[in-house]
Amino acid sequence: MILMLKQLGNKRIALGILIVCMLFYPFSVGYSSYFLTLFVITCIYVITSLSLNLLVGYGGQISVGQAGFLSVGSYSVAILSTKLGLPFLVVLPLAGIITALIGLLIGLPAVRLKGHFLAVATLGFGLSVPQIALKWDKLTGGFSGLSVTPSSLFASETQLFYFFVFLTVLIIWLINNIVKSSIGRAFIAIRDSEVAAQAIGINLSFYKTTMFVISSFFTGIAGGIYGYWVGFVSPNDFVITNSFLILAMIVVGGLASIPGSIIGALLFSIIPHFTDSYVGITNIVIGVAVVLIILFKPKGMVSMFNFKRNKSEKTKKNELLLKEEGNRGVNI
Amino acid sequence: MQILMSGLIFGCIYGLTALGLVLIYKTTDIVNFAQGEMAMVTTFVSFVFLSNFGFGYIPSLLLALIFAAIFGIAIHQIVMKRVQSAPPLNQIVVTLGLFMILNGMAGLIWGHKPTSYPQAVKGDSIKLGSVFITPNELFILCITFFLMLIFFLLFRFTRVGLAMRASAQDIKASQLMGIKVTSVFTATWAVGAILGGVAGIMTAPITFLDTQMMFEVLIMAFAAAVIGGFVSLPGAVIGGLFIGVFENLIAFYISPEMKLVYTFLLIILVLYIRPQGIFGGKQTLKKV
Amino acid sequence: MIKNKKQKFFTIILLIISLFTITACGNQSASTSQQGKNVSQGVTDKEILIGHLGPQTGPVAVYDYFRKGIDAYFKYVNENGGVNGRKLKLIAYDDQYQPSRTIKNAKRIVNEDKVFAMLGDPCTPCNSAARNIFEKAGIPMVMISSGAQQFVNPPIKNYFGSSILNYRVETRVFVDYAVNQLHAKKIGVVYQNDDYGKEGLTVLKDSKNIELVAEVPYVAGDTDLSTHAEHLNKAKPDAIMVLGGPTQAANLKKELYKIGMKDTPYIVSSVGANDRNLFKLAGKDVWEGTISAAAFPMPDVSNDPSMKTYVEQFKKYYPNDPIDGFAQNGWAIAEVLVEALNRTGKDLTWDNFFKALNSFDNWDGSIYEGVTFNKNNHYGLTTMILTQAKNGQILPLSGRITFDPDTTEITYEK
Amino acid sequence: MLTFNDVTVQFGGLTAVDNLSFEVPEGSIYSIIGPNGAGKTTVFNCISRFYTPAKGSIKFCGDEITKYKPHQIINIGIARSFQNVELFSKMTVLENLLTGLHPKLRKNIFAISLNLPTVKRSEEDSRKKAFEVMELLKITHLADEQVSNLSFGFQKMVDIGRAIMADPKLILLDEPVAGMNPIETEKISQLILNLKNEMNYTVLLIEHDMSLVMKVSDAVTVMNFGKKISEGTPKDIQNDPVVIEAYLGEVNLHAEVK
Amino acid sequence: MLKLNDVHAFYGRVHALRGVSLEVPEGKIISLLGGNGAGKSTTLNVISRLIQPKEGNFELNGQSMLKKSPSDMVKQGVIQCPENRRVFPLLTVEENLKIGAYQRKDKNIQLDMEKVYTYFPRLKERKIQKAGTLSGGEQQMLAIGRSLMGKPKILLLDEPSLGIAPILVSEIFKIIKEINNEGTAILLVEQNAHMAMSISDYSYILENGRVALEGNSEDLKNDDEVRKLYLGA
Repeated sequence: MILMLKQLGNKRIALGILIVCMLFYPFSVGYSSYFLTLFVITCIYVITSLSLNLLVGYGGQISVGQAGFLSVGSYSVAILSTKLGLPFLVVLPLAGIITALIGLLIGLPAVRLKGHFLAVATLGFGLSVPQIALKWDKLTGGFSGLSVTPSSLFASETQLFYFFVFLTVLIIWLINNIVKSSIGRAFIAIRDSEVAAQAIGINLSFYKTTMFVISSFFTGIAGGIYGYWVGFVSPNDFVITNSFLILAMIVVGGLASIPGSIIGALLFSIIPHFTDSYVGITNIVIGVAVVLIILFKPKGMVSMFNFKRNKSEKTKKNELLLKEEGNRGVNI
Repeated sequence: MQILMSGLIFGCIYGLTALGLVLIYKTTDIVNFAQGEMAMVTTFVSFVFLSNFGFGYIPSLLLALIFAAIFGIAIHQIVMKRVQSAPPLNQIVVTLGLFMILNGMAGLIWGHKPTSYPQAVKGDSIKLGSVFITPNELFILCITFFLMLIFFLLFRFTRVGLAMRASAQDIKASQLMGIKVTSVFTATWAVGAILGGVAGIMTAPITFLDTQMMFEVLIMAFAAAVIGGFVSLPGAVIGGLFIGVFENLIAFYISPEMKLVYTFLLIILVLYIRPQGIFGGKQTLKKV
Repeated sequence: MIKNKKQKFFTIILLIISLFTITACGNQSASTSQQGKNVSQGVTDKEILIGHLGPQTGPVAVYDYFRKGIDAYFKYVNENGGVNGRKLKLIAYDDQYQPSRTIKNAKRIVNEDKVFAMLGDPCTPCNSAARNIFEKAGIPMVMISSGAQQFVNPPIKNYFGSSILNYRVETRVFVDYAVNQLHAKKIGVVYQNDDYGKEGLTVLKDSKNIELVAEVPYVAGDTDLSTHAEHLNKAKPDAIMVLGGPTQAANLKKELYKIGMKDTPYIVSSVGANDRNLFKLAGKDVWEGTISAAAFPMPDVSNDPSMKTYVEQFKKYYPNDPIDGFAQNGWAIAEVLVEALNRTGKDLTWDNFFKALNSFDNWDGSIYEGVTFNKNNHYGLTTMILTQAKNGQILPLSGRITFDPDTTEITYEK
Repeated sequence: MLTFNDVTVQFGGLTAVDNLSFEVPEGSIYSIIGPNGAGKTTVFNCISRFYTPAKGSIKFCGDEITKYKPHQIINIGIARSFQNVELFSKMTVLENLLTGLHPKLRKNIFAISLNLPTVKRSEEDSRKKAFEVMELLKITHLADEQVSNLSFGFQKMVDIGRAIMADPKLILLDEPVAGMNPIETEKISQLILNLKNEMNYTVLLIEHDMSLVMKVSDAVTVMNFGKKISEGTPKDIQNDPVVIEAYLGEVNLHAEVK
Repeated sequence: MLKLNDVHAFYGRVHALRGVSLEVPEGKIISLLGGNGAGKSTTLNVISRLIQPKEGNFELNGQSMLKKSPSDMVKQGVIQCPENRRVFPLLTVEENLKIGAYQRKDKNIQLDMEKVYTYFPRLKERKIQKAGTLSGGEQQMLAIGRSLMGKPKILLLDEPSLGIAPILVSEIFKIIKEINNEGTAILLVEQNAHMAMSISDYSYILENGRVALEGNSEDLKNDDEVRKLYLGA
């Protein structure tokens, strides 16, 4: 127990350092609008990849259309704030809820599908959202997009920045709680064995739908953050290649791992910073990174960080098992 | 009628690409998102033979297909071999990575301007009843069914086909029976790349030669493969035809902008009723 | 184990922090405007920084030819001594036609790289998204590569012109031509369901003297236009207008040709037609006779010395790339920019630069037919010609056609 | 307690279970034996509601269970283990056991995502419960091991442990000692007897290992081709010529071939 | 004929074999016993060349086999019938048998298939059925029959009695004996020590990746310690 507390304390210190760093980030980049934007877009991808990881990494339900939810979220914000004139604090949660409802609609048929079949169904969703946005111009402004009425709550970009960073940290914490809870265990149970999950009383269709709803809710919020930060949404914002990229983020970062999602999102949000000034190599660099990391770190980048722990634990484990076996020449 | 006909032609294109997808999936259990880009690269290579070296159509085609085979082998040996036993998601993402690399490289090498690509068979359109069709389109129809038949027979009746089916089901047991599984897989990638190449070369005169030429085709090919059950070669082609025709009907009678949306709605509907696709085997309940 | 878990956590946090610090430090050396001298940001004694955001990869990477054209002209100018002793430096980022990336890079190019002006950014939605940033910064936006109305009318202080013909003006000219010259009343239109098509479509819908008998949209990236051809075939229009890109224009004409609609006049907007490559894409016979508009004649039929320089120089810097298409626009807008820089002189401030731009009065020193700016006219390209595809060439079909933003009247030169 | 009444299960044209009737009395260990493909696991899958019988009724404590969905079966008090160990392989032993408590935990998503004290408390309680079960199975030292790293024997233990977690009335064990040697088998048989004697569970068992069946069972049903061919105490069964012919082969349990 | 000498092998990071030496002479049945995780299957996989040993020698007829591939071993007549049967579920019974003869190019394949059918008449009845629809016992027969199609000189059998009804177990062991009588050497890995010792000539008992005991099966069977630990008596 004491040990656990100690660990908790240390984690808190670590978290504290992280938060202090985030607080000082705007200073360290001289309030540069570009670096703030880079950070916020990273935050958006952190939230999105976490939500996708909840669905794919923990729940085992492949989704290749996550960017569709981002689009829905950002359009919700634009429509609610501009066309209906609702205030910020109402709009952002509503964007999550609207996206969650769409997630529910997708989740219902997806419950029956598995593997590639589910992948294609979600792919279709990801492809369709921009097309619908383009077509439904009365609501979405079609090709010319929609601007988002900025919130009067925040006096400056920096304030908005802090709020969004706070929101991201909050969402990471919420998702962390969910995956560590009985609901999170139910997701993993469904991923690992559907029959056993049912036998211990997990309602498959309910939990699969729940996964889609939770995942799309947070992604919708991320889309909302995008809408407010950029102030303008259009059908081209989140296309199918973004979905692919988000999928790559969680696999490259580490499936079923919260630090993994964060690392993956970070990596792929920052690569373009270094490559954009060279003509046409961004995608090649990202592709090469994806292939190399998966070839050499199949469990994702997160496995680089607990390499030591893995090794010591493994050897310990083997000794343990073999000792057991050795006891009486047989093992149990 | 004309709409049905052009739907069938596009359906063939989807079907051809889906054939390659299904072939690779059926044998190696990998969903190859880079299939379209591999096809695109092969098509560009054939165009290099055609225009830069000035070879004829047939020699260029053959050389390009040889290139495709080598290309497929290289991709398997360098990359895919190493993820053969990885989780499916890793495999999917690796092929997505390849997709990005191939697309980017092709853009750097050949630029982004659409270029015309010669048809396999030239000639003006013929009028059959109320339907116009060009000889090239007839050729595409024939080659699709021909390839489908060839590979179907290959799988069903030859020793190699048997080895492919066995390797797909149980790698270890196949090795123990003396099958060189890695070679079988390498060969599958080679053949898959060749099939992709044929699809690309058939597509190019219609969509023009361009780094993006296979993207939409690939997505529809996926849909076709899924409708066909993902393991059935005739299923892939029939799925392709089905989607091609459906897409055109939607485009004509409802709205050309929404054909993709409706097509995927239909697919979700089909899968909802038959989660294993139309030609997929019975869904086996896992034995517990 | 517990200790190790902690370590892991720390390592990750350290990584996150260091990554961001690296990113942040990477750009600390951005150039600062020189105090004391009378110049705006991005200008030093030796250099003028010019920015360009556009897709270099992805589905519409074909717009990268704008950048190539600009780049070629900049190199050419630099080789000949630059502008008033200053060399031009082009800073370009890839936005993959995605507004989210444009926004990020727009802030980067304005605040970190601190460019003097932006030149020729394509992509209407990206430009709309970034408009706030550029307007707020007041940075000169020269000849953006979008023909959408919102960037030129009403005039915005720092936005000057577009590199391609204004979609609405162009469509008005087409309507006039169809009604007056072709005596067409029934028009069938196939349009791309984005800014390319829909801006023009509003003009068609407002035109009183024509009847729209078919109105078929397609999605950018569509390759199968057989159903569109069927729709046109059923509607039997007197003339067909295509408001969209080249591949679809070619594909549609091929389909029409296949089902026997060979003789209906075929009018294609300038983005979809100003390229001799189309004869190859559609087929030589098929493309024959297509009518379009252009801001400049094609290189092979032009006697303009500027055009000759373009052909020569572009081939030198980009030997493998075709000279037709967007590279021409890129070259042309770079010419406009350099002319304006020259007219501004040594004291390169934004205000002076705007004044210099406003002194353009049907300037035809570039490969464009004419460029005009004044207080009320930020269109830039108000002069165009109609063209027709004949025998593998795209030939002028009319004299200069001029649009006057003040009176919104169009005058035709005989 | 559990009653099968004329149950028939069909797949396509194949009859997997044919007019089967039997009754498991409360507080007993009841075994089903029979050759491969005799339909034993199908019986389990009917109780788990993965299959639905074509005809007949299955009653548990007088309650018809065919009306329930698979995930509801645990709530009426039936838990099961699996022939090939269906554990959640990436979870630790502790987490696997915790999943067994799933039906009993509060699942308010808002409370969970905010990690409210009530959630923490119930989580703490369930961990306590899990450690009790591990104590019983003597696997406490493995609590934080990922189950995929465990040997098959331990995995079987965890599988059974997970079934116990929810405090069911009836536990279904599907070949708990398949692939184990005599010593391991002995341990498991002790455990099964414990379940009955000390914890008052009713056990329904499928097994090939006759030594286990003979040792622990109160009653045995023998199935062949989906039909019940014999029923009785282990002794009766062992001497039933029908059973010997169809299943045991020779009277000697370990038939020697020489 | 086949000889392992002080073989060490790793399974991932687990040191699975820690110096195994054993020998399979021509025409004999050798049994390899031990608990779960003792290294029995690993030993077979080393012989089938699916695992490369870290140290040690592995010889067939005096020639080192360390550089051969799995398919080479099949060519040499060393064929493994893997644990859990692992038939190809979507292939028919006949196709499964054909796969067994994959390496062979001679004309006698059909004859050998008939021979397998005489060993296992049930398989003949189910010739065109998909292997996945067979019962566990029938699948085991098919797995053995499939291995026989490769004309093995040494047959490696991994747990043929696993999860099979007692009556079938004795039937299968009878056939194993018969196969041996026709001259094929057999290396039998078994959990069911009693059964295995009854039909084998010589036995090795593995523990923790080492050979703990070896000897004539008859002697071991009567050894008190062995009886206590492995036979559950």
